[in-house]
This record gives sequence, C-alpha cells and structure tokens, in this order.
Amino acid sequence: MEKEKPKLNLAVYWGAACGGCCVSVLDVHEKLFDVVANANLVFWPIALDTKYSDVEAMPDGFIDVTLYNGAIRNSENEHIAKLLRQKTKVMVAYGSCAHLGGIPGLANFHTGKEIFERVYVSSESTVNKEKIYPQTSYKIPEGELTLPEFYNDVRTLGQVVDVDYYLPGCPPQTERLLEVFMAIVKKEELPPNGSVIGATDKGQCDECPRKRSDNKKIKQFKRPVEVIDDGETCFLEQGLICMGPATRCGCGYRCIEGNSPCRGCYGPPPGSPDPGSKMMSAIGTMVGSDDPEEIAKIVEQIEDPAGTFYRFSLPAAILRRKLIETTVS
Amino acid sequence: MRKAVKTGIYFSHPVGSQAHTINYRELYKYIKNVPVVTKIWDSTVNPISDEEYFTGEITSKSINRIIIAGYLPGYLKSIFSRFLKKAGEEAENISLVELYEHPLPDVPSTEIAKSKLICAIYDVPYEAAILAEMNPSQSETLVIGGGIAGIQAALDIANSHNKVYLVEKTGTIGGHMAMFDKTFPTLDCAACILTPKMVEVSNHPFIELMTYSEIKKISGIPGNYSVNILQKARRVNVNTCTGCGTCAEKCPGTSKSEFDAGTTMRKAIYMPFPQAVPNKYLIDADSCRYVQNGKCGVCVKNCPVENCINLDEKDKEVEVQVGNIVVATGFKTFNASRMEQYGYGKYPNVLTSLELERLVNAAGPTGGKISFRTQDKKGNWVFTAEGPEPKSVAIIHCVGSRDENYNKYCSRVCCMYSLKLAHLIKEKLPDAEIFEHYIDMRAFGKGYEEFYDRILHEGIHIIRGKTAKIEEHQDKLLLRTEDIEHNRILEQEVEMVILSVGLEPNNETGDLASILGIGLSANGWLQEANSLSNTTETSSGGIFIAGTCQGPKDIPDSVVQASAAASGVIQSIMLKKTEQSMKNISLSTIESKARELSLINGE
Amino acid sequence: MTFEPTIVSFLCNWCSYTGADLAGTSRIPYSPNLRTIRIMCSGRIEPTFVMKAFREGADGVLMCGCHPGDCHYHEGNYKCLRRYHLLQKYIVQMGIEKERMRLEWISASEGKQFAALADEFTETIKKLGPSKIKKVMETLT
Amino acid sequence: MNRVDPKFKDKLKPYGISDWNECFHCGNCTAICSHSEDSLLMPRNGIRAIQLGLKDKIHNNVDPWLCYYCGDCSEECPRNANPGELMMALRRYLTTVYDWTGVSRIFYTSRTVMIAAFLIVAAAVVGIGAMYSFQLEPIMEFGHLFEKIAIISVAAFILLPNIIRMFRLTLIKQKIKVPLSTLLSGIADLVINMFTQKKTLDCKENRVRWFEHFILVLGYLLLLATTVFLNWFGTDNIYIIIFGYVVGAITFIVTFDFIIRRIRKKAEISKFSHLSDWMFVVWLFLMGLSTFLIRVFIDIGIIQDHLWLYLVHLIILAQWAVIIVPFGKWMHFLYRSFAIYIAEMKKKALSLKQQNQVTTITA
Amino acid sequence: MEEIRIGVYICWCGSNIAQLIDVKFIAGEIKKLENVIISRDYKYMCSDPGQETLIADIKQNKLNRIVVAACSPRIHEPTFRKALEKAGLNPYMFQMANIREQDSWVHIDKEYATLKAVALVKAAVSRVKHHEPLNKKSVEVNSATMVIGGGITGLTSALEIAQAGKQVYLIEKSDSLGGITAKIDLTYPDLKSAGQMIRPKISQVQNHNLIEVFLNTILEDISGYVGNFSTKVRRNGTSEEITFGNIIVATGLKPFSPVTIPEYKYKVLPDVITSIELEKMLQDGTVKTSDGSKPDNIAIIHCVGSRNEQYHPYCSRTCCSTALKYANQLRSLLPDAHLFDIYADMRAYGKGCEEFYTNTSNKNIMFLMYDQKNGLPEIRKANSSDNAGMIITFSEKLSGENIEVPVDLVILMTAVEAHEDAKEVARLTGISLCGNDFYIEKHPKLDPVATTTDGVYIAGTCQGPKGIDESIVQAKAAAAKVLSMIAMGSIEIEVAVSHVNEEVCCGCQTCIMVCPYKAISFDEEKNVSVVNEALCKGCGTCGSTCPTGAIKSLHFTDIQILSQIEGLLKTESETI
Repeated sequence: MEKEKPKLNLAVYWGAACGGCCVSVLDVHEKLFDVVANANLVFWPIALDTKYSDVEAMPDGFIDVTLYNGAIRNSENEHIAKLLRQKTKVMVAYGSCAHLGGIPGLANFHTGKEIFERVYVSSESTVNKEKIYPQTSYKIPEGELTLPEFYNDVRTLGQVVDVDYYLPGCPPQTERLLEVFMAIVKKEELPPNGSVIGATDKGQCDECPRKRSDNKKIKQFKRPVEVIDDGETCFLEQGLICMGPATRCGCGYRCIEGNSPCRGCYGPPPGSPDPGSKMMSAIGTMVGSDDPEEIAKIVEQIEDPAGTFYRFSLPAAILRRKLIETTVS
Repeated sequence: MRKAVKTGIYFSHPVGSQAHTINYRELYKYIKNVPVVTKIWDSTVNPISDEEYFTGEITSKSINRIIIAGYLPGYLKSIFSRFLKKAGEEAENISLVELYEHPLPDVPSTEIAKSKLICAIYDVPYEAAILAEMNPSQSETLVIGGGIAGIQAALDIANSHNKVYLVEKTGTIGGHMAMFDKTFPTLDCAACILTPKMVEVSNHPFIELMTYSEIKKISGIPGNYSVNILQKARRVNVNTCTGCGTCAEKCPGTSKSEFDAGTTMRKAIYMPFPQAVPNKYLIDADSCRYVQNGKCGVCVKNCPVENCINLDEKDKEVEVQVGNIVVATGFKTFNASRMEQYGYGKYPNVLTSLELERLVNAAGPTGGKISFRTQDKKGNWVFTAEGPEPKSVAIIHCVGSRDENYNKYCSRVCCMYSLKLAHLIKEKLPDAEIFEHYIDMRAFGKGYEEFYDRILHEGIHIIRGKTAKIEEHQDKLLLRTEDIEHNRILEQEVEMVILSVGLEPNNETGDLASILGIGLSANGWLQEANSLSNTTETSSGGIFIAGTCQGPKDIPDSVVQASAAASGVIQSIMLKKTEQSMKNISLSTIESKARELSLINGE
Repeated sequence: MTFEPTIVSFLCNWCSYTGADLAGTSRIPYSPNLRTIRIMCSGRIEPTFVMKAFREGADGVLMCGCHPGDCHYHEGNYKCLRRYHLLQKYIVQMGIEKERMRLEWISASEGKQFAALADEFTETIKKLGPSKIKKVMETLT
Repeated sequence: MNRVDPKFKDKLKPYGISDWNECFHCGNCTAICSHSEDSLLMPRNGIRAIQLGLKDKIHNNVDPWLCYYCGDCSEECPRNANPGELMMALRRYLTTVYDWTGVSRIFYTSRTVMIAAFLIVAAAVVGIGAMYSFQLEPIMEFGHLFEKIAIISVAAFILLPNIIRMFRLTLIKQKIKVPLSTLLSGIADLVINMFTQKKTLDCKENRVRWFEHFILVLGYLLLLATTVFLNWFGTDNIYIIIFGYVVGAITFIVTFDFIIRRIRKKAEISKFSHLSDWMFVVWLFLMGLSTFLIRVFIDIGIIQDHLWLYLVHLIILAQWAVIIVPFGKWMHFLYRSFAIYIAEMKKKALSLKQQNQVTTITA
Repeated sequence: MEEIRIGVYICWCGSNIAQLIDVKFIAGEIKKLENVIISRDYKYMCSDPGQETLIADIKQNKLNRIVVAACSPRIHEPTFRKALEKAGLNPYMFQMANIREQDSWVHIDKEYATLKAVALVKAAVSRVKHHEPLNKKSVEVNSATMVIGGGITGLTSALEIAQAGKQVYLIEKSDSLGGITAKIDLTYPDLKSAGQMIRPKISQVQNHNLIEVFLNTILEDISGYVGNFSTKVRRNGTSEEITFGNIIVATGLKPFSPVTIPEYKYKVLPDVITSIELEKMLQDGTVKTSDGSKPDNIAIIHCVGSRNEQYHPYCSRTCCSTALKYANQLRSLLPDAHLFDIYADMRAYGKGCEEFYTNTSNKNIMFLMYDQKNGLPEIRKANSSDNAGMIITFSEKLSGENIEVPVDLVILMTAVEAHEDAKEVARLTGISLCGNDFYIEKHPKLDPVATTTDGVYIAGTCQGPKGIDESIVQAKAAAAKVLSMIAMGSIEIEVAVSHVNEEVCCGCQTCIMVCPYKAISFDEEKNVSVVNEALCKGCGTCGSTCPTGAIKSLHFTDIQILSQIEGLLKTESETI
C-alpha cells in the first residue's frame, strides 16, 4: 500500500466579484469529494468560518493553492490578496475578474467618487439629502469603526500581486478547475508561471460549430434581437459582434451553443498585447465600405465599443480606465 | 498581292560644303535600272514651286510611291504627300533617305548613299538589311569609363551574371557625379545615391574594376575583340594599402586636386576623395618628387605597411578578350577662360559651376562654406573655410553653349544645375543677393519645372539676359547685362560670379572613336547608329555608347541610356552573337539582302 | 516654458514616409514634435499602437497613408480608415479628445503638405495641452 | 496695342540685310554696347522692332544714329545675327524715311535706277562739255558755279526739309515738348558733335578710327571750302595751294585706307559693305584724287592738254553732289549729329516731365 | 537566449546631420542604454570606411544588433544590410533611425532636433532588441515577359526581349499597334519619318515567333509576384490566362484637351486646332482652314496646358522642338505664309535641337515670347477689317509691348498627360502614381525604369513626358532589367512576410478577406490560415487584422513596433 499522500492546503477567496466563481467551485458537485480527499480547505469565507487573523497566523507558504476570484476594488481586496500571496505557493487568479478585471472592471469608466455619488445619492431609489457617504473610519464612543477604502480604480489581481496561473472564465468551467486541481495534485508538469490554464491557445472559432467563410464584410452591425439567426452561419457574417475569434476556447462554447455570440469572458489568446484591441481592429476592418461617411455611419451602430471589446478586461487593457479630469490629483 | 510599285525618286541637294561628298551621277547610274524606279528628279526642279509639274508627272507616269533622298528629305515630305494624294495615291507612301548623316567615318559617302537608297527602293529598313551577318560572341564585356553611366551599364550587365571589365582612367570610379553636391530637382545628395553604387561595383563578383587605366588598342572582330589596356603605375599596392593617409600627411609634393576641380591642393600621393573606390591611395607621377627628381621617398618611410608603396613601379599593359564594348567616357566642362569677356582665370572670384559644386559640398575644400578664393602661403589661389563669404553672387547661364562662337549646341543640364546652385547658395547664404542670367530656362525634365517654380519663390533674382562682360572694379565684379523683361541695362556689382559652363566631349573621345572605328557627330560627340531609333549602338558591331559621350544629358537620362546599352549587350550574350560592323558589309550583300526581304513587286 | 507636445506618427513606407522624406530633401522646415514610426502600409496600423502611444505619453498620434486609390498594397489605407473610425469612437469613450488622433493621406510627392500637416497638428495639440493619460495610468490605485 | 507686321522686314531687304531672324534675344549686344543705357537699349530693341514689324517704333526712334558701329555686338553675338550691321541697315532705311523726295528710296531699292542716274549725270556733264565745245576755261567756270549752286540748293531743298522731317517724326509727332531754351542750349553740342563725332570715342579701342574719320571729315570739308570758296583751281596764293594739296591728299589717302579695309574685311565694321558704302568711299576717294591731280596738272601746266581729267572730275563731283550727298550715305553725317541732339532733347524733356510730376505729387 | 549586444552608429553625413544635430551628445546618451555595447559617431557611415568600421566592430565585439542613425532607410537600409551580411550577421538584425530627412533637414532648433534624434535612436535601439533573423528565399523566374502597351515603347521593349530569344506577350487595348507615334508625321530634329520608323517595327513584332500580340485586349487581373506573374486577359469577350516572370508597363500618354482653357477658344473657333490635328493635315500634305482655304497667317502657341498651375504644373518636354518641326513643315508646305511661333522658353534641349532651332529661325518665322505669369495669349475672332480670321493678343516679353497677331490658323501645342488607363494599370501592377498621374520610378535618378514592385518596370511616357528617341532608350533600359533577371534565372523574394502561428490561429478567415494579394489561403484540415510567402508582399494588413494575434508581420511585429513606441517616448523630459 502506498503511503498516503499529504493533503494539499487549499484556499478560495472572493474579492470584487459577484460570487459566481464561488458557485462554480461548488458546482463540482460530487467531485468535491475528490477534492476533499486530496485537500484541506483552509480558507474559504463563503463556506468556512476562518478569520483573517487565522490566515495571518499561518506560516508563509502554508497554503498550497489559492483560488482568488474577483478584482481588486478596495483596500480589503488588496490587503487579503497580498496576505494570501504571502501564505500561498500557487496563486491562481480564478475567473475573469481576477484575470482581467471582469465586469467590476467596467467601473473604470467612472471615478470612485462618481460611483459613490450614484449609489448613495442620485440613484432613484435613494433618499440621502445630507449626502452622507461611507467613511473609512468613524468614531463612536465604543471606539473606531472602520470600513475598507473604496479605490478610484479597479485592478486585476495580477496588477496587485504576482499570479502564478490564470484560470479564466465568467465563471470558469468547473471541469477546467478540476483538471487543473487534479494536475496539481498529481504533480504533473505544470506550465510556466504566469500562464493561462484551463483554456486553449486558440480562439473560439476553433471549436465553434457554425459555418465560416472569408466573407466578413459588415454593412450593418446588429443586436441579437435584430437578427433571425439561422443557427448555422457565423455570427460575424450575420452582422453580430462575436468576440469568438479573439477569445480563448475552454468554455465549451456554451454561449454560442445557446445561439448567443461570444462575449469574451475567457480573454484573448496568448500573444495579444491588449485584450480588446485586436478584436476592435478586426471588427473595424470588417466594415463593408470604403466611403468615409458610410464607414462612420456603420461604425455608429456599434453602441459601446469600449464596453463591447473590454467587457471583461478593461482594467487589463493598455488604457486601463477612462481618462477623467478629476482622477488626476 | 499589292499592285505594281512605281517609284519616283527626288534628290534634294544640300548647299555648301557637304554637297560634293556624294557623286550623284554615279548614284543615278546605280539605281536607274532597278525595275521599280520609274522616275528620278534632281534639284533642278523644285517641288515647292513646281507643284503642277510634279502632280502631272506622278499622274502621267502612275507613280504611286515617292522616295525623297539627299539632304534633310523630311522637309519635303508633306509636299509630296499632297502630290500623291492629288494623284489619288496613298499619301503615306513616301520614304525618306537622309544621305548626309551616317555613323560611318571611313566609308565613302556615295557607297553608303547607294546602300541606303537600294534599301529604300526595295522598301526594306536599312537597319534590317545591314543585319545580314552575325558573329559568334563571347560573354565578357568591356565598359570604358567609370562615371555613373559606366557604373550603371557595368552593374546591369554584371547582374545578368556575366563578366565585365570596367576601365577607368582616373584613380577612382564615380566620375563627375561624385563631385556634385546635390542633384536636381530632388536635391538628394549625389554622394548618398552614388556611393552605394560605387561600393556595389567594387563588391560585385562579376565586375573586374581597372582604375587608373587606359585603352591602348582594340583589335579583332565584333564578338571577339581583343583589348590592350594600359594600367598606369599607381605605385601603391591596392591590396595592402589600408587608406590610413599617413603617407599623404608627410608627402611634400602638391598639385591641384582634380576632384575638387582645382579649388584646393592635394598631395602627390593621394586618395582622390574620401569615398573613392577603390578606397586606396595612388601617386601622381607629375607632382611626385621622387618620380620627378629621384629624391624623396618620404611616403615609403612613413607607410606603416611593408612594401605597400613602390615608387619604381612601372606602367603595364594587359590584354583582355571581350565580346562587346560599352563606351561611357563622359564629358569635360567648357574652358571658361576662352570667353575673355568674363575674365575667368583673371579675376579670382569668377568661378566655374564645377568649382562651386565643390565649394558648396560639405566634403569640399571649405566644408560647405561659400568663401572667396584666396592665396595660400605658396601663392596658390585656393578656397579655405576661413575665407570671407560673398554677399552677392551672379550665375551666368550658357557659358560656351548656344553660342556660334564657341559651342552651338545646348548643354542641356546648365539651366537646372544653375537653379540648383542658386538654391544651395541661398541656403548657405540666406542674406546674399543671388542673380541668375539666362536666355531660355530649359527646365524640361520630370519635376524640373516644379523646381524652377520653387526657386522663383525663394527670392532669387532670375533675369532674362545674357551678361556681356565682367570687369573688376574695386574688389567687386561689375557685370553688364540687359534685363530684357524690365527694359533696362543692369550694371551690377557682385562679389562672386559663377559661370555655368557647358559640356564638351572628353579629350579622349576623338582618339577612342578612331580606335573603335566609330564616327563622331558634328560637335565631336560620339555618333550613334540612328539619332531617332537607336542612340545606344554604333556603326561598329558590339560597340555601344552610353551617357554624355553621346551628347550632353542629365543623370537620369545617362542612367537610362546606360541600361539601354546594357540591354544590347545582354541580348548579344544571351544569343551568343554580335552584330557585324556596318562597314564590313558590302553593298552587294546589302543589295541582295534588301531584294530578299523585299515584299514589293515591280512591273 | 511653453508646452512642446510629443507626437507619434505612423507613416506608410511608400507614400507618407516618402513624402516626409521629400519634405526633408526639399528642406521644408516644420515643427520638431513629430516622431515617426515607419510601417510598410497604413493597413498595418492597429488600435493597439495608438493606445500604446497614448499610454506611453504621446500627446497626439498621427497616422498617414497613401491617398485613397494610391495604396501600394491596393487598399491597406481603406482598412486603416475603417479602423480609424471605430478607434476614434473608442478613444472618445476613454475620455481622450478625438483631436489628439488624426488620420491623413500624404502622397510621396506631398512634402509640402506633410510639413504643413505637421505644423498644423502640432498647433492643435498645443492648444489641447499635454495629455494626462500616462500620468493617470501610472497613478492608478 | 501694336499689330505685328511680318511683311515689314521684307521692305528692309534693299538696305543691307536679308534675314532678320537669327537673333534670339539674349541681350548680349545691348549689354556690350558702350552707348546703351536704360533709355537707349540698342541694338536689340531695334532688332525686335524690325522682327515684329513695329514700323512706328522704328520711324520715331533715332537710336540707330547713336551707334558708331564699333562691331563689338556683332563679334560676340552668339547667333551671328550681326546686330551692328542691322543698325547700319536701319540707318540706310531711315535716310529714305526722312527724305521727302522719295528719291533715295528709289535709289536704294533699284540698282538700275541708280546706275541710270549716275550715267545721266555723267552724260549731262559730257553734254555741258560739248555745249562749251570742250573748252577748259568755261567748263571750269561752269564747274565752279555748279558747285556753289549745288551746295546751296541741296542744302535748301533737300537737307533742310529732311532735317525738319526728322524732327517732326522723332519729336514733334510724339508730342514731346522741349522748351526753347533747352533747344537752344543744345546747339553748341550739336555743332561739336557734327564736326568731331566725339561720341565715337566712347566705343572701346576706337581712337584710331575716330581720328582717321575726324581728319577725313575735316579734310573733306576743307577741301570743299578750298575749292568752292577759295577757288583752289583758280588761285595763285601759295598757301591756299599747299593747303589744298594737304586736304586733298588727306581725303584720298584716308578713303583709300577705308577702301582697302572694306576689301580686307578684317574689322567688324568693314565686313559688310552695301553698294551705298562702296559708292561713298570710292567717290570720295575719286573726288579727292581727281581734285588733287587737277591741281597737279595745273601746276605742271598740262591741264590744257588733259581736259578729260577735269571732265571726269566734274562728273564725279556732279554725281557726288546730286546723288550721293542728298540721297546717299553723305546724309548720315548730318542725321547722326541731329540724332544725338534729338536724343538729348528727348532725355531732357523726359526728365523735366518727371520733375514736374514729382513736384505735383509733393505739392 | 543569447545576450543582446547592440552597436549604434550616428552618421554626420558630412555636415548634413552634424551641423544641426549634436551627434556626439547622442552617441553619449545612447551609450548609457542597456545592451548597447558600442555607440559611435562617424562622418560618413555609408562610405566604404564607415561600413568597414561597422563590420570590424561586429566581429570584434560580437555585436548581434546594429542601429545606424543616418539618412532615410529608403536610401541606405540595403547598404547597411549588406554590410551586416558581410560581417556574418543576419541583415535583419538592423534598424535605421532617420535623423536627416526627417530631422536635421527639416528642423531649425538645434536642441529640439537633437532631442528628437535621441528619441528616434532610442526607439531604434529598443526595437532592434526584438529583431529576429530572417532568411532570404529565392524563386525561379519565368522567362516570359508581359509588355503592356503597343506604342513605340512597348514595341521596342518587346522586340528587344524577343530578339534575345525570350517569349513576350504584348497587350494592347486598341485594335492596332503603334500608339501615338503612328499618328505623327515627322520627328525632330532630323525630320525623319515616324511612320517609316515604326511600320517595320510593327510588322517585325507581328511576325516575330516569340511575340504574341493581344489586340483589343484588357487586363482583368494580375496576380503573382516577381518571376511568377499570371494574368487574366480578356480579348473579344473571352478570357485567357497567361503566365510570365516580368512586366514592362508602357501605357503611354494622352494629349491634353485645351477645351478647358478659355483664352484659346478651342472648339469655339473652328481654326484653333491641336498639334495632333495638325499632324493629320501634315500627313495628307494639305494644311487648310475650316473653310478650305489656304491660311496666310499661322500661329503656333507653346505650353498649352503645361507650366501652369491651373492645368499642369510640369513642362511637357517635347512641345518646343515639335513646334519647331511644325514651323519647318509649314514653311515648306506654305512658302508664302506668315508663321508665328509664340513660345515661353524655347526648350530645344536635345542633341541637334539647338541647331535645329537656329536653322528654323532662318526660315522667316516670327518668334514671339510670352510669359504665363502675365496671362495667356487670348484668341478672338477678327473683324472684317482685320484681313485675317482671328487675332491673338498678348504681352510680348522680348519687346515689352502688348501686341496683336493676325492669324488664320492657330496650332495649340498641347501638353502631355498620363494615359487614362494608367491608374487602372497602376492598381493592377502595384505601381505608385506621382501627383500628376505619371508613374513613380523606384528612384528618379538611379533607377528610373524600375518601380517599387519587383518585376514591374515602366518605360516611355507613362513615367513622364518624353520624345520618341527617349522613349526608345527607356524601353531598352527596361528590357535590360528584364533580360538581366531572366539571365539570372532566379530571384530573391521579400523576406519580411506574414507568418501564421498555427498554434493560435483558430480559422476565422478574416485575414483571407483582407489580403490584397490573395497570399493567404485556408487549410480546411488544420482549420488554419496559410500564407504563401512568395505572394506576400509584407504590407502587414493581415497582421493588424487578425483578431487572435496569430499572424505575425515579420520585421513589423507587434512587439517590435510597441517597443519602438516605448523607446520613442522615453526621452520625455530630458534636455541637453
């Protein structure tokens, strides 16, 4: 009989995220047993009651693998990211938000102040005549109450700490998580640090079952509701913006299978210097006209290019945020 | 089948000395009995004034084709067209035979006149009839002259992977173009575009470069010429010289620098210019003290390379075998001192354009500064960077060109290079007044007019009127010109005058022509085979001409001509055949060939 | 000290770069703010380069290609034009003044026009003032 | 607006040059001419006027008279257009323009008429000789009388009206107003120029020629005076006799030199000789020689036996007086000096006008 | 990975660069950069000794990247690449910074010029770090040649090549050969017969067994690359495909139509005709006015549509001598007519042309000069008293007078324009046009018949106005280039091509759509795009279009350009 392998120490943390990633971990269902068989869950706020002080108490490198999901939005996210990094051997940015900023990253179109103003003052369901905003600290007789600082910008995990692997997806496919986990457990040869795992290097088209040709001249950009999809032709050739060619495989083309164009959560294939620019370039090139005025008209139909091409990746882009005067101190 | 051809031949005689070079009686006798010749007229009747006579003759003799032969036959072509048309014949049925211009120097004119006429009578192009024979050819080619035309021709031929001997009389290739500062109209610097080509020549595996060499003798037949080349003693070993220049530093002998157009001095041991190819030194025997007096040898002592300099080296002669020859010997500039009224050689600040080219050149004697000519310690008039700058400069066009007293022809490049020089002066001396005196502004090439237009807006005074005389007047030069456009006499005081000298055939052109057996045209340029349709071939088989040795031309035109000459050579190499020289083709051969090729039928 | 903008220009090898060279050979002076990157065809210009230039501190980006119909590679310039429109929309979204980015056609013979364009564009950027992108990106919290 | 007249230049053929087109207007000739200045762009302007057939411009202009034919312009002309000779031809033409009788035009344009005229004059002299039965004394008396009458009538009926015509064409018709005082002040110069031709000295390397010409004019005029007013043939005054010999000798020796030069064609000025030029020098030479010989014959006492000599002399004299002087080249002598005068007047009038303009502006 | 060792060379270009830019300062600044082993300044880098220095440095210091800051890379990039090769380094491990044409020649302020130069050199340094060795490839050359245009130039080129024993396809759009030359009566300055010269050439071409003449033919498409072109030609409604190795373009000229010049009233007054219309009259031997009478006064007006910003700024080169030719022909045909030649500058520049001008001057022709800056001559209908059909008025430059010329017939020396097909042919062959629609040569002086597209040559008037003799010379020059290439048998092709990373390419096929040369095809089996390197010309459009980033435009890769941008912007706040 083999000597029982020592179990891995596993942590899962949730930064600026919707919680979907944690759910995706739960989605391993019965395979959780396989996980538990091989790992001790030492820190997972959604499931376990481990205190930050407990983590702080762990020796450095105590955690073998941390799955960090969510972007860095506030000082708490940053603090824990750094803390976990210190305690972890293999830091995995888990999911789009940790990977590229994800949906929270879209907040980079605004300043922190703007967001507060909207959330705490101007939103239709709010009554806050005194314009009271959350403070990082508040003195009460009992002492001082603190809240994490809300940052002006959203960052990816990689922009705050060194990340060993990126596991993309919004959320990542559970199968991918398992594969990765089992690989670590089995001490298979791991890809070099900084790699994206749980996804292939090719674009979605590689797996996409739809029919493609080289005829991608687009005269009109349409929204899905404006198209009667034949279920067979490439979305792009139907005038729908599909991020497929610029998005890694690994998701199992589920959106496409659901007759919805790819939105790009898996991020770009390797070698792209920017997550959205390549696709923007490709889409621009596809505009089916040589007449400047017509081109402008066609392009006008793309309502929100930045939001379209950087839906999951704005903080990871070359231009990581919108330039707003007040952001400059 | 065409209807029977009836030919009337009209002879237009020239007036003057040329008239007697052809024996017309013999000519008439020769063609009289050719069946298709119906009528011969000579100059006793004049088609310009005797219209009725001619139309009558043509109608009554049912003449349906006219040959006009003699001097400038084209002058009468339209008239005969009218006659033919009036007689109900095809107006186009006219052949012109120029009897007084041909590229063959040694053959009696009457013989050529006969062969040209017989071809015309049989309606066969002369060029086709004299193509009777071809010699087998070898693939090596000799290119004479290492200027831009020679370089281009050599490269084009060598690029087809055939061996080229490039013979240059001076110590480096590059020719005049290397001396220029900028080239019009794009103003790119001549050295920048030329030096890479020069380097390409020196590195080309198919080019054997022979500088400081001259053609002594050429024998053999087209396709198989044997050429004797005199390799003058460089006295410096090209293979070991590093071009370090220590020798020249110490050399006591001096002479005017050829490359700097005499504006500065060089040593007896010298590198023609910094980018020279080969980039090696050589010794000029005329200024070398050792060669002249047998005493010196300073260079040998100072040379860091052993046995590199051999002051006793002798000229040697080598022989090469080639199939074809391209002549690109270029030009020399007009000797401006011949026009005494301009005082060149008398007044130090009257310069030729070539001297100014060197002066404005950053690599020139003054590092690009335009300064006055001053006397150095030894009394030589030279330019130095220390000299003061002129405040006013006049440029005179057409010096020695378009002038019955000197050269009748237009030198073609002077207008443009003068404009260019004016621009360069303006650039260097923005406050100087610059005047250009021209007769007709010949800005004819691609982009030239646009360049002229640009110069017009640069504040340069462009004056129509030829300067008549220059006098020195208290350190200044006094010019007298009629400003035709403004109806006045200009008496200008300027500090410097540039003479835009014309182009003349190089000194060797005449000798070379006789060595090669090719002709010279009226002004001493090499005579092409046909001024219209074939300006690169000559009367000698396998001998081509390119560049300014055929007549003045600018750089692009020279380069194109060089490539065109190369085309003939490559063609010959590919076919392994070279055309026979015209003079070696007998009249009877031409006649039978013409008859054979002829499609016309007589009565 | 007056603000001297830094402008990155992308010039296609056959027309615009040649035109810029012509401005040089013709010695037509223009403002020294342009720093050129030569590419073979304006069709090679992609949004990434423009973003990168802004990110690294360029105050303006100029793209030049052959005139429509003159492209050495047939229609690379049209491709550039199409991307340009989309890119323009994008940079406006990102809060960058659209005047900071220009696409112009300069032919090989338009040295004069190139110089004039350089001067005019520099003036435009000077009026806009320095770009704050680099600073913002570097001070991200 | 001037209309070009391509036919005009054909009218000038008889005056010496048949092709006026070689000039391509480089302006070298005008620039080299030492007389040319902003107000006198000579000779190119004249050539241009001929080429375009701008008749009025030629008629109104005295420029050709201001040329002394040094030949520099022709020597360095890049197209061998010979501007110097063109100027000469213009002077011949202008002679006919000024001539109210129209006779000189006939002589220039028809060689036949001219030869006929010479023959008629010769015949008339022989006829007169016959009238006097070929007696020396009366014929000589007649000759003497003829000289006086000829001088007066040519002066009165030809020279004076022609000069007036010249004035009209070049000054009056062009509405150039010259104050009388200015007109008068120029007369001294006019006379000096007439007799000295000093302007020739402005031409380069022309001193010898000027001097020759000067003493010829002097010799000729003095010979005229000696024979006509001092009655050289009839006088016994030894001083007058010797003086006559000197001036007579000057006349034929200098003209002989001129003839030789015209034959040799070395200098530019002697290269082209129109018939009128030949006549002028040959007749002057013959006149000087025959006058000289007659006095020699008188002095050695053989004139009685050689009446033919006097007849020949008279023929020459008559031809000279009625043909060459009024209708030939002789008039150049007069026109040239008046041209200088007119040019000077024009210039002064112009500067006066400018002055007035300036003052009006400043006022 | 080997260590990056960069050598940087700052050229003075004599004083061209050094007079404005502090070359020593740059060399010093650059020396401070990482990986820069050597940083020198030198008087003439392009000279032999300059190149020798470079080669010696590479060998001695084991340099593996070279940056030269000098003139435009369009001039000397090949020179230095050769030098690298000589030193045993891959020629693509090289980058040039243009501090002459785009710096020292266009700026005035020394400090800014130097700062800009530093930036440009830094950019080159940071770019060259990412350079990769590229290897030359060669392809066989098809020995056949296509000649486009059947005028004198096309005919000459075709004959020149066919006579060397090589196949030629001669494409002509119209139904006959000879072009404009066939419409010309005589040539200048020797008054030779153009017809007599060109007719035998036409029959030679038609009868040559190595020349296939395509009349009434248009080009539908040209594909391929130097040495291996193919085209679809359509003749009489049917398409056929031909293959060949080189192309000579000789599309020729078109005469300018003077209808647009109001002063000349062409097509308004019937006796104002163009030079080509006169040629026809001369060929027939009868010159007459519209009413059939003999003209007494004929004027020839030069520079019609030339040398005028409003029409064409350029000089049409041939008109002056052609006008002199007409003067001669008219003189012989109408000995008594008055001929007026109204010119601007008499550009009789060719061999024998000045003499021709002199001789023509002696033929009783009135030469009148005008200057376009004083307005064009104006032609109007004459009054009955004028004794002529029309009057031309203008300011005559040589007399300084405003003059009137009475005329019965006016000949307009019309400008030469590029042929209307030139644009289409340029598009098909990839030739660039200059502002005036003439073709741009590879180098105006040193490579006047080559174009920027390898294997495509230009000759004759499509490059710019020229005479028949000059066109013939150009035709031969173009033939020489083609023959050279045929003789070599193979040719090195573009190496900076596009490359598809099959690991990344997902087969979206966007690149196939954008490739102008159809150089990319789709591999169904592998589901990836494939680049045909011989067809690829390296424009990089696919590289910037590929959404996955799978396509790398060699020598213009993303990382190279991005590093260059980074380098460019590094110098921000430094001053001298």
